[in-house]
Order: sequence, then structure tokens, then C-alpha cells
Amino acid sequence: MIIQNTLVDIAYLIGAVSFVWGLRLLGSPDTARKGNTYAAFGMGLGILAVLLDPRIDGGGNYAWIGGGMVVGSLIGWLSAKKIQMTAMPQMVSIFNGLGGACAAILSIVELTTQDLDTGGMAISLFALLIGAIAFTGSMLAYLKLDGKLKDSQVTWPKHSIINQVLLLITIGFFIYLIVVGHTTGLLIGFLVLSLFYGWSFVAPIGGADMPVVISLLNSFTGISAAAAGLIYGSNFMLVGGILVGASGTILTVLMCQAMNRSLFNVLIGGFAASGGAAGADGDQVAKSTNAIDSAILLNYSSSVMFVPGYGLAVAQAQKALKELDDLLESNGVDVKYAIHPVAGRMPGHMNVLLAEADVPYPKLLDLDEANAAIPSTDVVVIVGANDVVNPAAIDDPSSSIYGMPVLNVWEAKHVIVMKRSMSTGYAGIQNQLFFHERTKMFFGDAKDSIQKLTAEVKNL
Amino acid sequence: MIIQNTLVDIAYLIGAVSFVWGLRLLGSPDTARKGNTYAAFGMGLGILAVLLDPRIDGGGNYAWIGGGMVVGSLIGWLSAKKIQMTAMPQMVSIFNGLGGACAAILSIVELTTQDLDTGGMAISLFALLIGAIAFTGSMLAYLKLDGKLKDSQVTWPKHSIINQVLLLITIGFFIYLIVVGHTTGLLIGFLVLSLFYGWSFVAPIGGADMPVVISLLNSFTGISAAAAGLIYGSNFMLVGGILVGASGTILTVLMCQAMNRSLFNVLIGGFAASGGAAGADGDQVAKSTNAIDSAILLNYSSSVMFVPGYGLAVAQAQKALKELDDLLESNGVDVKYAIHPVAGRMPGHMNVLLAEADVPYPKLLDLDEANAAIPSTDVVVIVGANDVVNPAAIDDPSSSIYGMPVLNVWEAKHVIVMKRSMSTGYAGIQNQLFFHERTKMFFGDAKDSIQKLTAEVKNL
Amino acid sequence: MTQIMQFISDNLLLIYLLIFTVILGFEVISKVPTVLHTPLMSGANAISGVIIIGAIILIRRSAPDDIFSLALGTVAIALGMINVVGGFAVTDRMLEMFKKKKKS
Amino acid sequence: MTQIMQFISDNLLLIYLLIFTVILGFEVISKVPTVLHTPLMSGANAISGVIIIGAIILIRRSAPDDIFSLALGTVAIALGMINVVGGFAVTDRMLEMFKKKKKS
Amino acid sequence: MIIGFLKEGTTDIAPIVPKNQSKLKAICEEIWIESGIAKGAFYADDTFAEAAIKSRADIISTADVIVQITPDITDEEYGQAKASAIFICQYAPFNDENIVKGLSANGVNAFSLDMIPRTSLAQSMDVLSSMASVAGYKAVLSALTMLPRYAPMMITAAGSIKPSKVLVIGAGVAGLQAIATARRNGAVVEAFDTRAAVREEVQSLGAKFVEVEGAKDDKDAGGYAVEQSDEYKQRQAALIQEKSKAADIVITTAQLRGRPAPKLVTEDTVNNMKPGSVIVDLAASTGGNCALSQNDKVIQHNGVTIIGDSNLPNKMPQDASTLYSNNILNFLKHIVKEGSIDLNSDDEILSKSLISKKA
Amino acid sequence: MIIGFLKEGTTDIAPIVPKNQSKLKAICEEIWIESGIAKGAFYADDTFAEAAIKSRADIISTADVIVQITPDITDEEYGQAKASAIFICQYAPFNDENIVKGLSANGVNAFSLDMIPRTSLAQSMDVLSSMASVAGYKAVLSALTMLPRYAPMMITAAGSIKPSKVLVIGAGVAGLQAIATARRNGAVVEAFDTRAAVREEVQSLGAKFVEVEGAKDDKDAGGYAVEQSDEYKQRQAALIQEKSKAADIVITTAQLRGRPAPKLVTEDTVNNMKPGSVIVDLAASTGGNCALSQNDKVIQHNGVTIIGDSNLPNKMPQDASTLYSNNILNFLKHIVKEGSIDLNSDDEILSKSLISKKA
Ligand SMILES: NC(=O)c1ccc[n+]([C@@H]2O[C@H](COP(=O)([O-])OP(=O)(O)OC[C@H]3O[C@@H](n4cnc5c(N)ncnc54)[C@H](OP(=O)(O)O)[C@@H]3O)[C@@H](O)[C@H]2O)c1
Ligand SMILES: NC(=O)c1ccc[n+]([C@@H]2O[C@H](COP(=O)([O-])OP(=O)(O)OC[C@H]3O[C@@H](n4cnc5c(N)ncnc54)[C@H](OP(=O)(O)O)[C@@H]3O)[C@@H](O)[C@H]2O)c1
Ligand SMILES: NC(=O)c1ccc[n+]([C@@H]2O[C@H](COP(=O)([O-])OP(=O)(O)OC[C@H]3O[C@@H](n4cnc5c(N)ncnc54)[C@H](O)[C@@H]3O)[C@@H](O)[C@H]2O)c1
Ligand SMILES: NC(=O)c1ccc[n+]([C@@H]2O[C@H](COP(=O)([O-])OP(=O)(O)OC[C@H]3O[C@@H](n4cnc5c(N)ncnc54)[C@H](O)[C@@H]3O)[C@@H](O)[C@H]2O)c1
Repeated sequence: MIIQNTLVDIAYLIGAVSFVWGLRLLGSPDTARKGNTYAAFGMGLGILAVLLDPRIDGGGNYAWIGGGMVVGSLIGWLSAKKIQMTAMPQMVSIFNGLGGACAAILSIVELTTQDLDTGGMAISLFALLIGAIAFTGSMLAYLKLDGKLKDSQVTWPKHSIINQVLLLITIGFFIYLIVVGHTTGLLIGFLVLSLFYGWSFVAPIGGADMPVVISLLNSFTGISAAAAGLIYGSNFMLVGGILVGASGTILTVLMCQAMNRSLFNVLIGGFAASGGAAGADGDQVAKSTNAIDSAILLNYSSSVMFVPGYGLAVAQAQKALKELDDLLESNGVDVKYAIHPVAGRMPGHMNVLLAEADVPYPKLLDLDEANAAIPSTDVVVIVGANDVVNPAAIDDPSSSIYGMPVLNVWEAKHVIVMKRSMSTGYAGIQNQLFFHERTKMFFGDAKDSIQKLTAEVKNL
Repeated sequence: MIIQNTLVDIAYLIGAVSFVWGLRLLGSPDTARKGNTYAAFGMGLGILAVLLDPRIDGGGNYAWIGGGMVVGSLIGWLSAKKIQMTAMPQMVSIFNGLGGACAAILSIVELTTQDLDTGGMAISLFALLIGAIAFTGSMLAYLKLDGKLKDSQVTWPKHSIINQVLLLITIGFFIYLIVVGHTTGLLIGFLVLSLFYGWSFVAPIGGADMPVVISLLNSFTGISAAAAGLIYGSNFMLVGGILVGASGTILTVLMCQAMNRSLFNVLIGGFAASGGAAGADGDQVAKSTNAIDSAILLNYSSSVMFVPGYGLAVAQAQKALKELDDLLESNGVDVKYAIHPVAGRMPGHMNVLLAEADVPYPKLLDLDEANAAIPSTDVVVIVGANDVVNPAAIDDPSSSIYGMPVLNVWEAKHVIVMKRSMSTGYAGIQNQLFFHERTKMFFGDAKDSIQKLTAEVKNL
Repeated sequence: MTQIMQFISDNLLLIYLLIFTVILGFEVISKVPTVLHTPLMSGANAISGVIIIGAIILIRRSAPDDIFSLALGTVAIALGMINVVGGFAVTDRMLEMFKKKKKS
Repeated sequence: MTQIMQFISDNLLLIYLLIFTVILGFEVISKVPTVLHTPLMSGANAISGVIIIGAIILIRRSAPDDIFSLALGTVAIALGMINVVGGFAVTDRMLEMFKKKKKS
Repeated sequence: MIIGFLKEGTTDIAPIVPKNQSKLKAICEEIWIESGIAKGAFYADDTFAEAAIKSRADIISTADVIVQITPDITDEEYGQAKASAIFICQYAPFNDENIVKGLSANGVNAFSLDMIPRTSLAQSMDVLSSMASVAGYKAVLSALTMLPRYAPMMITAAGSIKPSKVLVIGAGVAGLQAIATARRNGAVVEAFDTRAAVREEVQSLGAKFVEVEGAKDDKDAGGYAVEQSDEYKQRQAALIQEKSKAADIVITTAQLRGRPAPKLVTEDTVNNMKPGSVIVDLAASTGGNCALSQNDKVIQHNGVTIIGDSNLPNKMPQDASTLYSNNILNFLKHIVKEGSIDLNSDDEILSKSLISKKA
Repeated sequence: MIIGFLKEGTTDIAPIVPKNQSKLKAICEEIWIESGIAKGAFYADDTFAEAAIKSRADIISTADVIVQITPDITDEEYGQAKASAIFICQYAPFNDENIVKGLSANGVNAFSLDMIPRTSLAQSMDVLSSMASVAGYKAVLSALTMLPRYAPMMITAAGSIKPSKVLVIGAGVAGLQAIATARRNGAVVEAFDTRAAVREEVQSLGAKFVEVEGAKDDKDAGGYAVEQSDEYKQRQAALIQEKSKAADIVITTAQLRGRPAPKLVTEDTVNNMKPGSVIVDLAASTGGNCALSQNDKVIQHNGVTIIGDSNLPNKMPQDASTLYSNNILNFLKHIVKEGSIDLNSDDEILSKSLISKKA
């Protein structure tokens, strides 16, 4: 018996270490997949251990367990497999909500069926609260992300004040329950209040901020799992939960940083701040990107075309560009340059620059060659060009450049535009390309941006 | 009382966290100093806590404690202050040995005065063994590093076999003591054996490998401290010791990697392998360096001079060099290029290359300007040049280039030579510069080396 | 106060473990590229499904006739399992794009 | 065997802590530039001076007339203190060269 | 439609090159050329397989569109052409208003390629741009060939040579190309222009921009420079003198459309330059930016070589012909719609370049 | 010691430039120069403040050391010199063995600068190197000036221009400099040489090395090329013909010391080249690498321009003079010890370049 106990304990231990290691590997593109597998392995080991743990006495009830597991596994597996790539964040949100619900249910059962001391009760109530918030919050986040609910449909006037009041009430209730003790009625009231607070908490946060919210709610679920670990005396749950709680929190902060916002801003700012997308023209919004994401896009693609323009010359970024080219080539990416005949400010301007950077001539495509190659190009990176990639030349007869041949970059799979702002080029006309669905803007001085990009590609 | 207990416990806890945080910060040049301070703070807190811990009952004996602490602090402080930069590794070795000795003494007292159960005895004996090995091993490492003892003075024939036998005997003795129990005599015997083994263990390892050995012994000390932590039931000691044990082990492995050797090779290989310095001419040995160390040297210096030669042209490294230049300049380093009139293979060869990389003309110094500037230059980096920096032109009348003016690079504070091997240049003559005390060789293709260097500078 | 203090002193080892785990959680994540944010969140979410362990314990120790606990517990298991299985599977799918190309 | 097993089960939390500390120790060091090897070793060495805590405990709990323990303990304290104070001081000196220049 | 190309005595640039024949055929029925039309560009008659070789008189009297580089056609010949015939040349009407009057009086339908607006859309037909670009390139090569010094810095066993200094005055299309070419050759380049927008363009080529304060606003001049105030001109003169003294090569490209070129390099300035230095004056045909330069002549003054040449593309006839012929092709492709040219179109390019129309 | 510098009719290169006067003064008492000595290099007589202007006759009869670029001194004049007088010129004794015989017969003490060994140490005195370097640079500029095409690639609104191709035959000092200069100007460069060591050097300048298999070993030839086998020559000819056809510019620098230059570019090859292409033959003075080239003449053959010029440094007289005069200065500094020259020294540089000594 003692041996089996110990084996179970060791299995838990290995499971916990697998969590740590898995999370660690998840942090780098090369090993992320392996990390996920490790974590899943750890989870499997933990489940096996708890099923075999001889120290748990009671009915066994393996049929119930088996039933629940089979149903849950099937649903989880199938939904994960058939979900579309773009809908994955929503899926994660649902999953997270279910985890929260699971914690809440356990707490309720615990609170209603077990005889707990004050500490145990406090912890159970805490798990209930947090789990319930995670549940409704995640569900609302899912609905918003999936476009099933609009921000405006779920907000009330003065929502943030309402939330603050709600929070106070909830905390008060929580303390009351601990100090005074609970009845089933009170418990249900507390559950409902928690569920409602979760919903209300997420309601005023802008749809674009949902990923941050999901990450935050995820760390909530982690904390509730840790709390449940305390209830059940399971170090494994405790460690797993705390890990998720800690890394989830850090991740939330990192995500906010990546969006150039503070967590506070996201949580309190509501919609107001969430409209701060990079560039907008009327109701059109240009999507912006950054060095790390662009780096991964470029590095894991098989063909890249640079489209240099006058901005390359202004930024004197030609050598930096060549360096990026070399790096990508050495990683097996096929790199070409598309030279538009009037790019720059004098005939052959781009040629002069690229020759200075020693770009071999065969890599330079002229207009016709480039337009032929673009549809099969994975990523077109426009470096400080504007007029020469303006679709108005093709589809807007009122444009002053209508009829000029341009590079049809929008036919590529992805377009990244490097420039400093949304301002116009030599011809002084707006460029619809920037709002194209496949286009992402990479704002900043071209040389700067390229160097950052290069650094990130090196880090991959 | 309970409050004081808890405060003491919290102090320990904060101390332990300070250790972790301190070690973490020690891992990056920018924060290393702060990290050391944090760790020291943690130690201070721990000492304070143990002095105040109300749970320890006994005589108090604060006079003894105070005396020991004052004496130890004074000696430690003074020796740390007056030691010369170059002798610091030796100092660390001594310090480490004393830590080991401390552990050994504690174990002896524990074993002789306390009534221990098997587990406690095993742990105490283990701490004694490891502490004693760390003590004599560190002392020998110090003596070797300091040149007080030559490798040959402390090795016997078949030393590695002797060591293996010794190890077996020691382990046997250890098990015997645990199983059968100990007397004072046996204990003394075990102590002597342990001390002797520590010495013998280090004896056959080459002097050049001493830093690795010190690091290893350091992790031994850490482990013995952790073991002592178990004896005294101090989580603080346990955590501190384990941290040192773990990070010391990793560090040892990293140090071996940096030397391109395996730990096994270092420990077993003895001298044989330690002669593998990079390049040797007769009994002269050229010191080699690597990207990270060169990066720090360059980044933290205030003036750098590049000396390009034919190798720069062969490697086509001019643009990589310019990039490094830009990076260093942006970090506040003053960068110049010294162009020797006959560098390369045609008149103006270096000019052509550097113009291609767009190095501004004012950065190019000709022979006279360069020689005037070299004595006040922190680091001269020679990129694939050879004949033009050969001191034989000045001090070896028998040399075929005697009388040719060369760049007197050896007058700079540091010289880094980038080339692929120790082979000669156009004139086919050996270059004493490579064996100069201020010279370090950075082997590899120039472009490669420069790019690695740039990457490391960016990481700083 | 004393109670809390007592609690701390009693569970010191647990607190050490908690704090070290938190540090480890921070440390392990602190330098993650933006593109990995979502997969990482997803992976962490799957791990947060450890709550399933609690559900299993709950059922295992319940009396076979305690239908309330068993029913709720089974629902909890199902929910938790969706979180775990779905979570790891979805993460894996997200990470498919990072299959390393062989460097040429 | 059972004894060891029992030991493991009894000290589970301690073992968790140990393992997590080891991982933390690895994690924290794993990407250190070569030049920092020596300072890091030196800093770690200073930390290994925590053994001094044991020496203090030893003396504090010894009877005032247990000269054997007291004398040896005091020697141990002195040695440990040299390790601690000297270690941190020497590390600090080594690290002086890393005083960050202000970027211009 | 028959498109005829006339040879011209004064230039080696050809209005048509062999590789454009088939593209032209896509918009017209026949191509008629004079014998030896592209001899100067190193293309023999037999390389024009898709064109018919005709006499000058035949072409003038029969072709619907008659193309030449610069107008070398007598009034009499205009008379012999078909009434609907369309002439395409560079008439440079801004230099002499009588040209347009004369053409109109003769009832000639004439497009002047140098009147094409300088917009992004029209750049493929803009002969001024393409030829200026050639001129800027060639100006540097000519200067370097005459210069008794190295352009790049050279640190050699036989001594260190400082890089040459090149001063480019007027950084339009020609000036920019000159800057790029000089920089390529390793010279240190400074450039100067009155238009403020040029600063960034100069710097984008890695050269230093020399600025005179107080230039007039030229936003509405369509890319052309405007006359400057007297005070400005004085400051400018002083600066140019100072910079020229230090320069090894001075390349001037400053033109004012329809007016004599500004005299930017005075005799005094030349006298102060280093012996052996070279001046290339691309504005020589409109009077020159240098007081001493003589059009189409290379002269020596106090050891300074002054190349007055507004027709440098002629020294690079093959590629210049390719570019020029492409410009013409693009222009024709733009104005010919379904086999004919609508002279009444309100297309900006067509209407601006159509300088004379049969009433 | 008086050092005298003689002017020469055939070159603009000066053996002394003003900035070297004071350095020379450090090793001699007086510097005597002929009037107009550096006129071709754009230095007037009055820039030589530390030298005395003397007649040719005075210099020859009085100076201890007499320096000239190439020997333009009659036997009679040798006779008028002091018995101990030392002459320094480029005598090119390897081209004609009678030269040394004649000098010795006249009892002249003569150093020939072209006999200085080509070692690292002597490079600062090596006029062959410094002048070859100038020639290689100027060869490219001359070719580009004559070329009717652009050198660099240009993708412009008026069409895309392919980069010119340059073939450099013989990648010695001149060839390498030509490669560098052509690459700077944006041309695509291929180079060819018989010496295997050159491959890496060519590649180090970013050009492509064209190889013919089976070249003879030349390790012991002191940096000079050796004659090759007939079979090799055939393969070489075929390759050169193929590469020349595609080339816009061919620059030949292949020389064999003391023998006529190898005929590498045949008439047939020239006939196959594109009209408008340019050949620069730096070996023209020793017969030329091109069968058709004429020394010191620019000729046209089937539309191909052939520049035969072995004296291109003369077209860049100022910097060439600076380098040449530095070479002479360095040589004098090397051989003059405490105010005199020991003709019996066994110094390698001195003994190898001393081609005639008074018995
Ligand atoms: N080639 C010729 O001969 C010639 C001559 C004269 C005129 N042009 C005309 O010039 C235009 C050329 O087209 P183009 O696409 O090359 O240029 P463009 O349309 O002028 O656009 C250049 C873009 O570069 C961006 N930029 C400027 N500095 C930058 C920097 N440091 N970093 C990043 N981006 C920077 C600017 O946007 P931000 O300000 O937002 O950064 C600008 O929109 C055409 O309209 C052409 O007709 C050509
Ligand atoms: N300038 C001229 O006009 C001219 C003409 C002819 C001859 N020379 C002679 O050439 C010599 C020039 O001196 P120098 O110092 O420039 O060159 P050098 O003495 O020839 O030395 C060049 C060094 O570069 C190293 N190297 C080669 N390829 C490399 C690569 N890819 N990466 C890193 N290192 C590489 C080689 O060492 P490893 O093999 O160990 O890497 C070699 O020792 C002088 O002796 C000079 O007299 C000059
Ligand atoms: N949209 C297009 O695609 C396109 C095409 C061709 C030209 N352009 C624009 O038109 C501009 C004019 O071109 P250009 O080269 O034919 O001009 P240009 O030949 O008329 O003049 C050459 C340059 O000399 C300058 N200049 C005039 N007077 C001067 C003075 N006193 N001092 C100094 N400089 C003086 C002008 O500013 C101009 O830059 C170009 O810079 C270009 O931006 C645009
Ligand atoms: N030590 C020094 O510092 C120093 C100084 C000057 C020259 N050198 C060496 O001496 C070498 C010769 O210099 P040079 O330029 O005066 O040589 P050169 O003028 O005698 O010949 C020019 C080049 O033509 C090549 N050549 C000869 N016959 C050929 C053929 N049939 N086909 C193709 N190529 C042929 C030669 O190999 C040589 O590279 C240089 O390459 C250089 O390495 C060394």
C-alpha cells in the first residue's frame, strides 16, 4: 500500500514537473509543440494517479467517472478538431469557462456536503467565486469575440460604476458567508451573484481586448484550481493551478504591453480606449503589426518579395534590408525585390540603392516580372513605397494616377507595409491598399523596423 | 512569541526569495551588480533572523557568535578589497574552501555531540564528506591557480586510477558508518579520508581547468549547506544551498561548453586535454576568445579601432563590419578604421571595400594617424590582417619585412585578432603578435565572427 | 492575527512552494514572442483543467448513493475533461504552423 | 525500500520544494554570457555561505560550558563569515566593470 | 495608320529601336523608317525587319504620324504632309513662343514631348526625365575622365589620396543621377538646389545638402524651379564660390524653363578653383550656369576644364535611344485609341502636349 | 648631395610634387628641378619653393642623383654627368637587353625603378604597382565614357536597362583595380587570369572568376605570369571568345615581362562582339593583348571601339605624379644612408634595381 501511495505521489510529482517544463517549452516557437505535449502528458499522469490513488476511500464510482470522462473527452476533442483556425480564441474562451464552471460546481458540492473548518470554507467560497466569474466572463468573451453579441448590447449606462458597486457587494457577501456561515439559500445567492459579476465585469470591455480578458480569466481559473487543490489536499492541483495563475497573469500583462496599453486601461477603459487602432480612414481601420509577428510570418514562409520605395531611400535602409534578405535566404526563404519603374525620386533610384547594398541583379524583378510572381508570393513587404502600390491606379478612374501600371501586391497572400504613418506619397493620394484585408501596417522608420524585424528573425 | 516566530520565518522567506532574485539578476551584465546586492541582502536578513529566532533554545552565547562574526567579516572584507583583479578567481576558491570547511566542522560537532537517527546521521556524514572535499579541493585549486603549485608537483603515476579507488573506499566507509555507526576515531578517519580525497580529486586536473573545478566545488559547498539545512531544519539554508548546488552545476557545464569541452573530459582527462589551447608555436600559446567576451569588451570600451586586411576581403565581411561599427557607435563607442597602405592585394583594396560598406571617409586613418591613435585605443580588432600588423617588421632584422612600417597594434590596451587559423599571410612569415600578452585570437571566418559578435553586443 | 501568523508558521513549506512556483511561472513565461501569446494562453488554459483531479476525487470518495454529489461531480468531470482535452488539442493545432522547416 | 518510500511520502512537500528550487536554479542561470561566469560563480559561492546560519544555530543552542561546540562553532562562524562577506565583496568588485555607460 | 520615323543630322539618338517594332505594330499598320535611322545607336537597317525603309520625302508625304527627336523639318516639308498628319517632336516651345505661332500658322498638328506634364502617370513618356537621367550619369563620367585625380580615397603604399569632392548644383533628375553616380565612384558629394523638397531627396542618396536660407516657395510650379530674390542670389553666389573652391568637380544642372539658365558659377569662382578641376555645365544650351562655359565645347580656363554640354545623352546613344524610343512608344500607346488619335480629347497628357492643331 | 629632377617631353607625370620637397630636403642638401617639371600635373614652378630651378644641362652636369620618369637622356648627356652621378629612371631592361649593356659601356650608375623586387617591404617604392593601379582605374572610366550604354542596371519608367558586362583579362594590380572600379559603377564583372592565386583575390572584390583548367604552376615566378602550354592557350582562346561576345567592355592587362604580350583577343573575337562595345588594351605598348589594338590609338572596328593605351596614368597626371613622386621619395629614403648611396650594399632592393654600375 505504501509503495502504491508513493508511486502515486511520484506520478503527481512528475506531472507537476511536466507542467513546468511544458510551459517553459511553450515559450519558444521551436519547442512550443513539444511543450504542449509535455503538459498534456503531465495531465494524463495526474489523472492516472488520482484514479489509482489508494488513499482515497469511498464508493469508487468508476462508472460515473468513466462516463463523465468519455463524454467530456469526446466533446473536447471534436470541437477542437473541427473549429476553424480563426475561431480558436473563442474556443479557448469556452474551454476556460467550462474549467471555471467545474471549479464552481466542486466548491458547491464541497460546501454543501462536507463539514469544513473556517479555512476550508473560505477557500471553497473563494474557488466558487473565482470559478463562477471565470465561467460567465469567459462565455461573454466568447460571444463577443465570435460576433454573437455586440459591445453595445451588453453595456448599461455607468457600467463601470455598477461594476465597482457589484464588486463591493460580492466581497461583502463573501466575508459575511465566512464569518456568519452559509445556508444553501445563501450559497445559491452567492453563486448567482458571482455569475452575474463575471458577466458584468467583462461586458464593458471592448471586443478587441477580449484576448487579454480571456488570458486574465484563464489565470482566474488557474487560481480556483489551486484553491481546490488546497481543499482536496492535492499538491498537484495546487502547483498546476498556481503555475497557470502566475503565468496567466504575466501573459496578460505581456499582451497588454504588446498592444501598448496598461492592464488597468483595458479593464477600466472599456470601449473608449479600444478604438485606438493604428490608422483609420473614416470607418476603415488599418491593421497594424509588429516586429515579432512579422518575423515569424517571414521566417516561416517560403517566398518573400520586398517592394522598395522612396521611403527606403529616405531611411537609408538598403543595407539593413539586404541583411534581412541574407538572413531569410539562409533560413530557406526565397527573397526577391520588385522594382517599380518610378519608385523613388529619380530614374533608377532603387537600383542605385540596392546596388549599394550589393543585392545581386538577378534578384531584382521589374514591373512585369514582379506582377507575374506576386500571386504565388507568400509575403510582400513594402518598404516605404506608396504610389507605386496604389490600387487606385487600376480601379479608380478618378484618381490622378489611374492608368499607371502598379505592382499588384494585394494579390499576394500577405502584405506588410512599412512606413512611418498613414500619410500619402509623392502623388498625394490616399492608398486603399493600407485597408486591404491582407494588409498589415508596420509603422516606424523603415530602417528601424527592418532592424527590429531582423533581430526577431534571429531570435526565432 | 508566535508573532516573532512568524516574523523570523517571513524574514527567512524573503531572504530565500532574494537569493533567487539575486542569482537571476546576476545572469545579465546590466543587472549583475544589483543581483549581488540582493543576494547579500538576503543573506543579511537570514543572519538577522537566525540571531533573533526565539525558537532556538540554549545558552545564547552571543559573545562567541559576535567574535566569530567580527573576525570573519574583517578577514573576508579586507582580503576582498586588497586582492588584485587578476587574482580574484583564486580568492573565490579560498572562500569556497572555507565554506566547505565550515560545513565539515558543523557536521563533526553535530555527529559527536548530538544523538542522531539514521537519517540525520546519514545527512551529517554526507555534509561532512562533501564539505571536506570542497575544502581541500578548493585549497589545491587556489594553489594551482596562483602558481604556488605546479601540476606536476601534485600528481602521481596512474593518478586517475588511484582516485577511482579512493572514491570507492570513501563511499564504502560512508556506508559502513551509516550502517554500523561511528566512533570518534572512525569519524576522524573519515574526515581525513574525505580531506585527502578532495585533494587527490583535484590534483590531476590541469591548471587551466581550475575555474571549472572551482565552480564544481562551489556547487558541492552548496549541497553541503543544503544538507546542513536539513540537519538544522532550516528551509532557508536548504533553499540557499540547493540553489547554489543547482546553478553551480549548470554553471560548471556552461563553463565547459564555453571551453568546447565536456565536464567528463575536464574531470577525467587531466592535463592531457588541458594543453589544447587554440594555437601554439613551440612553447608559446595563443589565447583565444569568443563572441560573448569580445562583445562585452567592445561594448564597454570607449574607443575601438578596426584593422582590416586581406581576410576581410576574402570573407566579404565589410558590411557586417560596418553594422558592428554602427551598433557600437550607437552605444557610445568611438570607432575608427586603420588602413595600412599595403593591406589587401591591390592598392586601395581596403578603401574599395569600406566604401562599398559606406564607411565615412573621416573614420579611416592612414598608417601615421593610426599609429598615433593606437596607444589611447582600448581595443584594436584585427579583421583578417596579418603581415601589416607583424611586429617582426620592427624588431626582427632577419625578417623579410623588416623595415616596413606596420601598425603598432600591440600598443593598444587589448588586441583581438580575427582569422581562421594560425596560418601566415602573403609574406609567409609567422606573427609574434598572436602570442602577445594583450592579444586574444578570435578564430573563424571573419564575416561569421563579426556577425556573432554583433549578435552578442545586441544581447547585452 | 495570531491565527494567521500561526497559519503561516504551520504551512511554511507550502508557502515556500507557492512562492517558488509563482516565481517559476513568471520566469518561464517572461520572454515570449507575441505570436505565442495565444497558444501559450491556450496551453495554460488546458493546464488549468487540473481541476478535473478534484472532480475525480470528489466522485471517488462519494458514497455510491449520494446522487447529488455524483451527478454534479460527473458534470464537473465532463466540463473539466472538455477543458483538458479540447485545450491541449486546440493548442496543438495552433502550433502546427511552427513546425520547423529544415534549414537549407 | 518501504522506509525510503515512507520518507518520500512524509516529506512530499519538501521534495516538491527541492525539485522546484533546482529547476529555478537551472532556469535562472541557463543563458548567461561567458564573461559573467566568474562573477556568477563568485556570487553563488557567497550564497553557499548560508552554512553560517547553521553555525549560529549550533552556538546559540549550545550550553555555555560546552567549550568544544562553542570553539568549533566559532571557528565555523568565522570561516563562514569570510566566505559570505569576502564572497559578496569580491563579486561586487568583479562587477564594477559592468557599470552601465549612459547611451549617447 | 502609318507611323514614320525621321532621321536627324545632329543627334545619334534614334526615335525607334528594333525591340519596339512589334509593340508599335500593335497600334499601327505600318512603320516607316529612313535608312540609317538608328545607325548612331549601333543598330543597322537590317535589324528593323518589321519596318519599311522609305525616303524622307515618302515618309513626310504619306505617314499619319511623323516622329523625330528634335524638329528638323522645313515649313515646306510641313506643307507636303497630309492635312491630318501629326508630328511628334521636342519643340521646346517654352524657349521661343514663335515656334507655336509658326506651327499653328502652318496648320500643323504637333505634339511636343517636352510639354508632357510631369506627373507620376506620365513619367513613362517623359523624355525630359529619361534624357536628364542619362545626362546626369554621363556628366560624372565625363568629368572623371578629364579629372587628373582619383575619385575615391586610396590609402596605398605610395601614399594616401583624398577622395575627390563633387559639387552638384541643381538636384533635379539630372542632378540626382549625377549625385548617385559620383557617390558610386567614391567621391564626396555635396548638392545644392533652391527647391526645399530636394533636401530629403539629396540626403536619400547619401550626399550632403548645402542650403541657402530664404528660398522662395515653389509648391505650385509643378516641379520646376522659380526665380529667386536678389538677396537670395547673393547668398547663393557666396556659398557656391566657397564650395567650388574646395571642389574637384562641379556639375551644374540648374535650368529655368523658358528663361536663360541662372549664372551660378561666375568667372571669379572659376578663377578660384583648383587647377585641374572640372566643371560640367548641363545648362550650356540655355546660356549655361557657368559664366565661361560654351555650348558643345570643352575649354580650359586657368587650368580648369569646363565642359559645356547640354546633349550628353548623345554620348550614350544606344541606351538613350532605347529609353527615348520607349517614351515615344508609351506616348503613342497612350494617345492612340483604336487606331486613331483624338486631338480633341481632354486627357491631360494629350491636351498639354498638343501645342498646335489644325484649325 | 644634390638631387636633380629632369623634365620629359612624353609624359605629364612629374617625378616630384611640391609636398615632397621638404621630405627630400631631409636626405639631401639641394633639390634642382627643370622649369615646368610638374606643369602637366597642374603644379606651377612657383609651388616649388624649396627647390632651385636650373637648366637641364646644369642639372646633368652637377647633380649627384638625377631622376627622371623614363630615360630620355642621350649618351652624350651621360658623358657630361659627374662620374659618381647616379641616374634613377624606369629603364625597362627586361624589354631590351642592350639597354643595360649600353649603360654599362658608358659607365653609368643607374637604378631602374621597374626592377625593384615586388615584396611587401618594397611596395612603397614600386612604381609598377602604383601606376598599374592608376591605369586599371582609368581604363574603366575611359571605357565607360566611350560605351554607348549605361554601366549599372536601371529599372525606370522609360524601360529597364540591363547592367553592362565587363570582362577583365589579367587580374594583376591593374586588373584588380579595374574590377573594383567597374563593380563600383554597377557593372557585372568577370575576370580571368592564368595565375591560380588570383581566384580568391578576384572573388574578394565581388567579381566572378572565369577559370581555364590546366594552368601552369607559377609559384616561383615572383608574382609574374609564366608562358602557358598550347593546349591551354586554345581552351583559353575559346573561353575568351565566348565571354567577350557577351561583354560590353573588355579590359586586357595581361603582360609577360620581357616578352610580347599574349594575343588573347583575336580579330575573330572582336568581330563577334556587340557593336558599341569597348576594348581597353593596357598591354598595347608590348604588342597588345588584342590583335587589332594599336598603341596610343583609339580605333573603331566593326562598331567596336578599341583603346590601345599603356600609358593611362598620363591621363590622371596629378594623382599619378603624387604616387610616383612618393615612390621615388621612398626609394631614395631607402638607399640614401647618411647622405650617400652605397652602390655595393647587399640590400635586396638596392642590388636588384641597380642595373649598371661604373666599373
Ligand atoms: N522615379 C522617378 O524618377 C520619380 C521622380 C519624381 C517623382 N517620382 C514619383 O515618386 C513616387 C514614387 O513612389 P514611391 O512608392 O517610391 O514613393 P512615394 O509614393 O513617394 O511614397 C513613399 C512613402 O515612403 C514613406 N516614407 C518616407 N520616409 C520613410 C522612412 N524614413 N521610413 C519609412 N517610410 C518612409 C512615406 O510614408 P510615411 O511618411 O508615412 O512614412 C511615403 O508614403 C511616384 O509617385 C513617382 O511618380 C518618381
Ligand atoms: N595592397 C597591395 O597592393 C598588395 C598587393 C600584393 C600583395 N600585397 C601583400 O599582401 C599583404 C597584405 O597584408 P594583410 O595583412 O592585409 O593580409 P595578409 O598578411 O595576407 O593576411 C591575411 C590574413 O587574413 C586571414 N584570412 C583569410 N581569409 C579569411 C577569412 N575568410 N576570414 C578571416 N580571416 C581570413 C588569413 O589568415 P587565416 O588563413 O588564418 O584565416 C591571413 O593570415 C602584405 O604582405 C602585402 O605586401 C599587397
Ligand atoms: N512626377 C514625376 O514622376 C516626375 C518626373 C520628372 C520630374 N519630376 C519632378 O520635376 C522636377 C524638375 O525636374 P528637372 O530635373 O527636369 O528640372 P530642371 O531641369 O528644370 O532643373 C534642374 C534643377 O535645377 C534646380 N534649379 C533651378 N534654378 C536653380 C538655382 N538658381 N540654383 C540652384 N538650383 C536651381 C531646379 O530646382 C531643379 O531641381 C524634378 O526634381 C522632379 O521631382 C517629377
Ligand atoms: N608584394 C607586393 O606587395 C606586390 C606588389 C606589386 C605586385 N605584386 C604581385 O605581383 C603580381 C603581378 O603584378 P602586375 O599587375 O604588375 O602583373 P603584370 O602586369 O605582369 O600582369 C598582369 C596580369 O596579367 C596576367 N597574365 C599574364 N599572362 C596572361 C594570360 N595569358 N592570360 C591571362 N592573364 C595573364 C598575370 O598573371 C597578371 O596577373 C601581382 O598580382 C601582385 O600579386 C606584389
